[in-house]
Amino acid sequence: MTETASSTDQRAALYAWFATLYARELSTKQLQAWLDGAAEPLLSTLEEAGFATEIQDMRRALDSLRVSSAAQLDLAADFTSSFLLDLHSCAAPYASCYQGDSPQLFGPAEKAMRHQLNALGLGVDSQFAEAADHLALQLELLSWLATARRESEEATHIASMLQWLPRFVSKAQHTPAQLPFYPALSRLLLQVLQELAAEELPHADV
Amino acid sequence: MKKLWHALVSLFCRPAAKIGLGILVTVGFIAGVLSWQGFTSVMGVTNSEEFCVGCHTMQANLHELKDTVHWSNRSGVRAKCADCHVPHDFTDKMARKMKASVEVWSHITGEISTPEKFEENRLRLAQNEWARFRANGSKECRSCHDYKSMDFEKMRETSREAMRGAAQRNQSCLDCHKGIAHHKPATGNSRNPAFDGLMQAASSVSAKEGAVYYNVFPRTLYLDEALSQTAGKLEIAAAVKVLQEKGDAQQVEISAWRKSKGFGRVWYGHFGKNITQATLEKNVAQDAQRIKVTESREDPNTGLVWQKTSGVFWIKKGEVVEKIDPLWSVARDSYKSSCSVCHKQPDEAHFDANTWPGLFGGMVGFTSMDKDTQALVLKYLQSNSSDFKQAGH
Amino acid sequence: MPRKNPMCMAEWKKLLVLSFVLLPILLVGVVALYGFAVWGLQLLFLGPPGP
Amino acid sequence: MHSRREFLKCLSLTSVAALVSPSLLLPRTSEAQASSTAQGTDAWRISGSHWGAIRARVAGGKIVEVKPFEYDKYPTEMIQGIIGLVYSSSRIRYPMVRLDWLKKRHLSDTSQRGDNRFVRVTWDQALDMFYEELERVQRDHGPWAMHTGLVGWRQTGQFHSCGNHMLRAVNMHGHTLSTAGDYSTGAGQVILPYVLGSTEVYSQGTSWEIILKETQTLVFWGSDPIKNLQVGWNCETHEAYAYLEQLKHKVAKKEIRVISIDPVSSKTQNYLNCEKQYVNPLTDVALMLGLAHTLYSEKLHDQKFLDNYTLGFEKFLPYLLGTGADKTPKSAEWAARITGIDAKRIKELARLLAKGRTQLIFGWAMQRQQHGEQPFWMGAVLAAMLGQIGLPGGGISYAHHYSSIGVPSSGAAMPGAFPLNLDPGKKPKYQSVDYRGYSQTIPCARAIDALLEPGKVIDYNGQKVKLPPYKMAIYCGCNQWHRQQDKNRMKQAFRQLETVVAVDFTWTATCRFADIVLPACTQFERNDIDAYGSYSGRGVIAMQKLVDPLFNSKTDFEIFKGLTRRFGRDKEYSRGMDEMQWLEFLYENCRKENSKKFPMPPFREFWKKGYVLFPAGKPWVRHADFRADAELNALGTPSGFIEIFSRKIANFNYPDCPGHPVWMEKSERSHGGPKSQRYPLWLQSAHPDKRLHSQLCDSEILRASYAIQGREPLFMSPQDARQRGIRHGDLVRVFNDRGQVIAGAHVSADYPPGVVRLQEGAWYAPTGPKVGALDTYGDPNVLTQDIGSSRLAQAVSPNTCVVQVEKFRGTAPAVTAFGGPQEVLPR
Repeated sequence: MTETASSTDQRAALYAWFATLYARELSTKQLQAWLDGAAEPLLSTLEEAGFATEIQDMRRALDSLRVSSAAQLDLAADFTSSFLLDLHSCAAPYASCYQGDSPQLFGPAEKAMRHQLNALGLGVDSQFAEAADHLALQLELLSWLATARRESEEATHIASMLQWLPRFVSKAQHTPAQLPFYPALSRLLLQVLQELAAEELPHADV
Repeated sequence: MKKLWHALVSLFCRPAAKIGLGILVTVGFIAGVLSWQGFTSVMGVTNSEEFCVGCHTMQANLHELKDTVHWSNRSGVRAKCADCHVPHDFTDKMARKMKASVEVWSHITGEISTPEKFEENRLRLAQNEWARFRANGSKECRSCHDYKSMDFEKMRETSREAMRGAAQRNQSCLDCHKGIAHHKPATGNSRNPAFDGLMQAASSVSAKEGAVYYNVFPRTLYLDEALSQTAGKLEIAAAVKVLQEKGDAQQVEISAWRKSKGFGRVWYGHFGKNITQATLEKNVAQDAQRIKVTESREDPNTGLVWQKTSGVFWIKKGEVVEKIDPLWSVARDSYKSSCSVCHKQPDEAHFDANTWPGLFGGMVGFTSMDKDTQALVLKYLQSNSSDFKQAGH
Repeated sequence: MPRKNPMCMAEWKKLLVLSFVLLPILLVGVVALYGFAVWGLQLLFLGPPGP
Repeated sequence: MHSRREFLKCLSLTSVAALVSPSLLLPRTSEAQASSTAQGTDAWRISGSHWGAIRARVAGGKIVEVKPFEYDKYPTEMIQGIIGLVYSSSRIRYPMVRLDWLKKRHLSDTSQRGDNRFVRVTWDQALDMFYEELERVQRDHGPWAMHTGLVGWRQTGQFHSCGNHMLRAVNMHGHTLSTAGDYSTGAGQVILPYVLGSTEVYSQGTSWEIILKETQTLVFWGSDPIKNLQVGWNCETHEAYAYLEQLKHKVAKKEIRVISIDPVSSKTQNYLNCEKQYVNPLTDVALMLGLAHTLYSEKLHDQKFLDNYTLGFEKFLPYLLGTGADKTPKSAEWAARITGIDAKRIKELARLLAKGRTQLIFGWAMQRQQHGEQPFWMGAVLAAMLGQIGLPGGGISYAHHYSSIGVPSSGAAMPGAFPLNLDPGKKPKYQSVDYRGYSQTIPCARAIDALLEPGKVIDYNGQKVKLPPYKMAIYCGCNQWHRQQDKNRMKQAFRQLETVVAVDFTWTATCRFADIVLPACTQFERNDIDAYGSYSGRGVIAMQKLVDPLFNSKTDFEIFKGLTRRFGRDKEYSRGMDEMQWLEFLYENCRKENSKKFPMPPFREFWKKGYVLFPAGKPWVRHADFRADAELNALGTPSGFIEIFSRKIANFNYPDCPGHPVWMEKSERSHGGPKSQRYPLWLQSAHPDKRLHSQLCDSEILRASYAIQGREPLFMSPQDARQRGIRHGDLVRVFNDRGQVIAGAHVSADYPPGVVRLQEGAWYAPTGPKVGALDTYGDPNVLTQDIGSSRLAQAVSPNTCVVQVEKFRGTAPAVTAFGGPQEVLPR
């Protein structure tokens, strides 16, 4: 199956992987999978693909978690201090927070995103009580667009995300997070999206 | 006239000569069936909502009903006018239908033709219905809501015990649930209803001579047995010693303290404590014949001289109770609910008897206690203040 | 075809009047009377109907 | 670079798939749609707030516009901060627990508090931990160890009133430590019952209408109604402004003489364009004594009033005339030396007060200082000597700047609140009332002393109070880290606490210094009802929910219902009723009480319409009944009369509060007073103009209209600024022995030399957890002192505070106030 996977499916999976990481803290089970090397093939691929600095940072974080007595909590605290506090002290993962002079939650970007989801007949999981312009939802949308083979919409959305993502990522480098995991992840995301935007999206090879 | 009588007699009494008995009976039967059918239809029509609101005076009532659960609810069972207002038994129903002639009359005369007129009469009309429901134990309600079929466990915690008690006493629904289908009329009495029970208790107390009793509501003090000359006012929760009873009157002795500054009109229960017992008219307070002063002492907290006084007065019978506790329990409830709207109410014993009036007076404007409840609550706080409690604050 | 008997006709008329005019009036009248009587009794002696 | 662009081709799909959670996007099912349609309606709704009633337009599930309610003719611009408050980037979005506390619970390193990392938890986890802590503290220690932060200016709404929810729930579990008094009027509310027989500070006052008609000389003494009437305890009506507008016209036409006695030119003085009488800070009592001395020596006082309505003037007289122990006549000349006012002017002023009808209106700032009891007491003595107490347009008032006092009360009953107490007959789960000899109630302002000096016995209003070193504190809708003085001392004290729980909607400093943080929703995300006009009783207002609670926030009702569920008392807690049933219950009770005089529509009709208004009440004169018959309508003082000398207080033998009002030097004072050599400027921490205490400080729109370089403004005189090389707009460092803050200089001629102002309520924003850390935003309570006003009231004394100011040099650290917890120290 891996052999026949189309590049769109691969993109969809990669978006979903990012979305998972931005949506919630890693659970004990998920983290254990990471520590057991489940992400290794992916990380190696990305490393070889030229994102070595970021991958090394993530590996470094994983190594220190391996010796920590409360690895899950430590990483969860990093997640909280990276994304769950407020605009001033963390990298709030909302497009609205990077628009206008006095950014607020639920700004125009949130409205636009909600319209887009409605138009596509999509709704947000009610367990995920977040604004629609949350980064994880934007990535889920990319994943859905890729799966649905809507390349042009996918490209447009990447372009719109790239308007605020650089500021988000630079904020994410200066949060009180202790491990380099989330700062590196954010840099990785930005570069991946920039790569995809730079290259014309590959056509579905069906 | 006679002819008509004869005609009628012949109509009823002369046997049919030509028509067969069978046919007679059959026709009679058919006529009977049709008449009965017609009768019930008319009953049905006069029981319908359309008929009831046909007179525009009833439009508002229907509108009020529409806001209630009896009109629309999740189970789709709707109570119509007649379900509640017309008895379901034949006899009572017929009597009620005939009573409706009064309604027809009032419609013709326009007695309640405008909303304003209706509001004027709302209380009277409601009282008619309440009386009917009281008499028949809210029979109409209970044709749907039966105590026997109630699952008390499914009720709200607070309703549960109340409903259980009501079921045990087989109580009439309207005793508690007034104003559930239409607006409740404004009752003329804004007195704290908690006093009603106390007043009722007082009315049945037969006082023993020489015993001490407590006044449940501010009362007039009289100089004479005929209760004709006013002496002043006996304050809420004041203690009196009953000396004798004569007819409708009771002779009581009040022992108290008063300040020597002023006219000595205000009497207090304890030395140096501003807990009022009675206020007297100026001439009575100054009447050395009536008022006995037995002791004078200086209050160390103010430097004022207080006098121990006593006097004998008359009050109307049936206004005092044997124990103060029921009064305090009314006061405690009022205090706890009214004074915790903005903040946590202080403990009773947190202040002394003479500090409470200042604090209470400063805050009571925020509550909606009526004057008498205010007086009672203040007295409760003073009487249970740090001055009367041994334990620390 | 036998000729119609006038007597017969009169009896039929009476029967119909009795059955469809007087009987209903009587019925309503009697019930109304009963109703008024009960009401009157309630006012005077019985008080409002009980359970 | 080719390989980078081709990276996707090398990806193994299965390796990714294993690390991916199910998608958060679902085909639009009914469940997903429900929320979007419910929020999709475009509608105007009505709501209320401390800043007035509003109509808000909700479109696409978002509040997009807020305008004042039609009835409000003098709305405050503060309502423009409401949208920012709901969508503030400082919102707490999830329940959180401090990392070290999560690991070690009550044995955590508490010095990390305020500078530590949090972990998001679920509501169930958070409430479980909250409940386990209640259990632990009640079991291991007892009620003395549990402190429930007394609530002040919670969000409005009678049902969701957060303090009631906290206290009902926590007291259902066990007894707790109680507090007495409050931070606004602590000294006033204790002294005035001894003097005027009522707390006065929260009492309805003489109607403005009567003041406008009868008063010839009106004195605003340290009172700034134009600024402070913008906010109200319940939903504010702003009706008093109509009278102040008339007053302005009367001043212009010289029909009434209005004098503002204040060190600064207040907003009120500028609005009315009235006379100003400068007085040295904290010396009001000396000025009053000088006036009293003049009145007596020139026989301008009303001896008849003193004889008939007061007690103890003869015991006060030796002090006033200098025939007593201190041999110092409190003459105008004596007062001139202290107050900085010419003796001639003091005498003129005294004569003016005695001429014609004079109304004195006091503010609360004067009693928020060391010996804060004295100015309020001496004010009453001055008014008694003038003999106009109880006359229309005469006498003294202590609260005409508050919640539209002076607008006649309609007399209608206002809706009650969610019950704070347990239902009758119910007992808490833990019934222990063993306080181990500690006091069950402590003066609220001494809450920090209790942690630093456990077991200390202090005097308080004639009692002895033993301070308990409580172990756990719960703050609900209560910003303890705003209102308490001396933050560095507080920081030290907070380390003694094992567990701190904070319930709020925004990351206040109190939340940042907590262990368990629970996100409540704002008042605009729930349905409620409120009184419209705390004193005027103008009506009842519906607070219709504008949007659903954002993120993971919940109403206080749901939060504490969840807590009580953990010990099986949730049904008793809620009485089995939901939000709307409660609103109907509270409303219908109110309707019943009003049925005789003020007919109200049934609940549903009311809710649809959004408000009920009652007719205006009758004008009224404070103390008129007492003046009419002092015996029957005796005051609530021990004697029933105005007590110029209080034997009761004298018997307490407190050196800092003797039996009659006296002038006492302060522990620190500007203008030649103690410590003024080193710190020459008096810092006043007045109520803010565009906030309600600390509420709305996080509103960026409002802050943009007053902040200077993103910092709280420090108002100062041009002379002081020039002397220090400071220009308007510069960053400055304000400091004394207790702490240091950065602020933005606002140079204004409204301020005299030697006086600076930082408005209270500025959010605490230290650079780190270290005691003494620089405050980056400008919270005055970093600088104020945490001492009791006196042994009598033990109230706060923030206005007894001197500082020095210098231009800030170097790179100013970023403001840390408006955000969540953060780590500032490098690791």
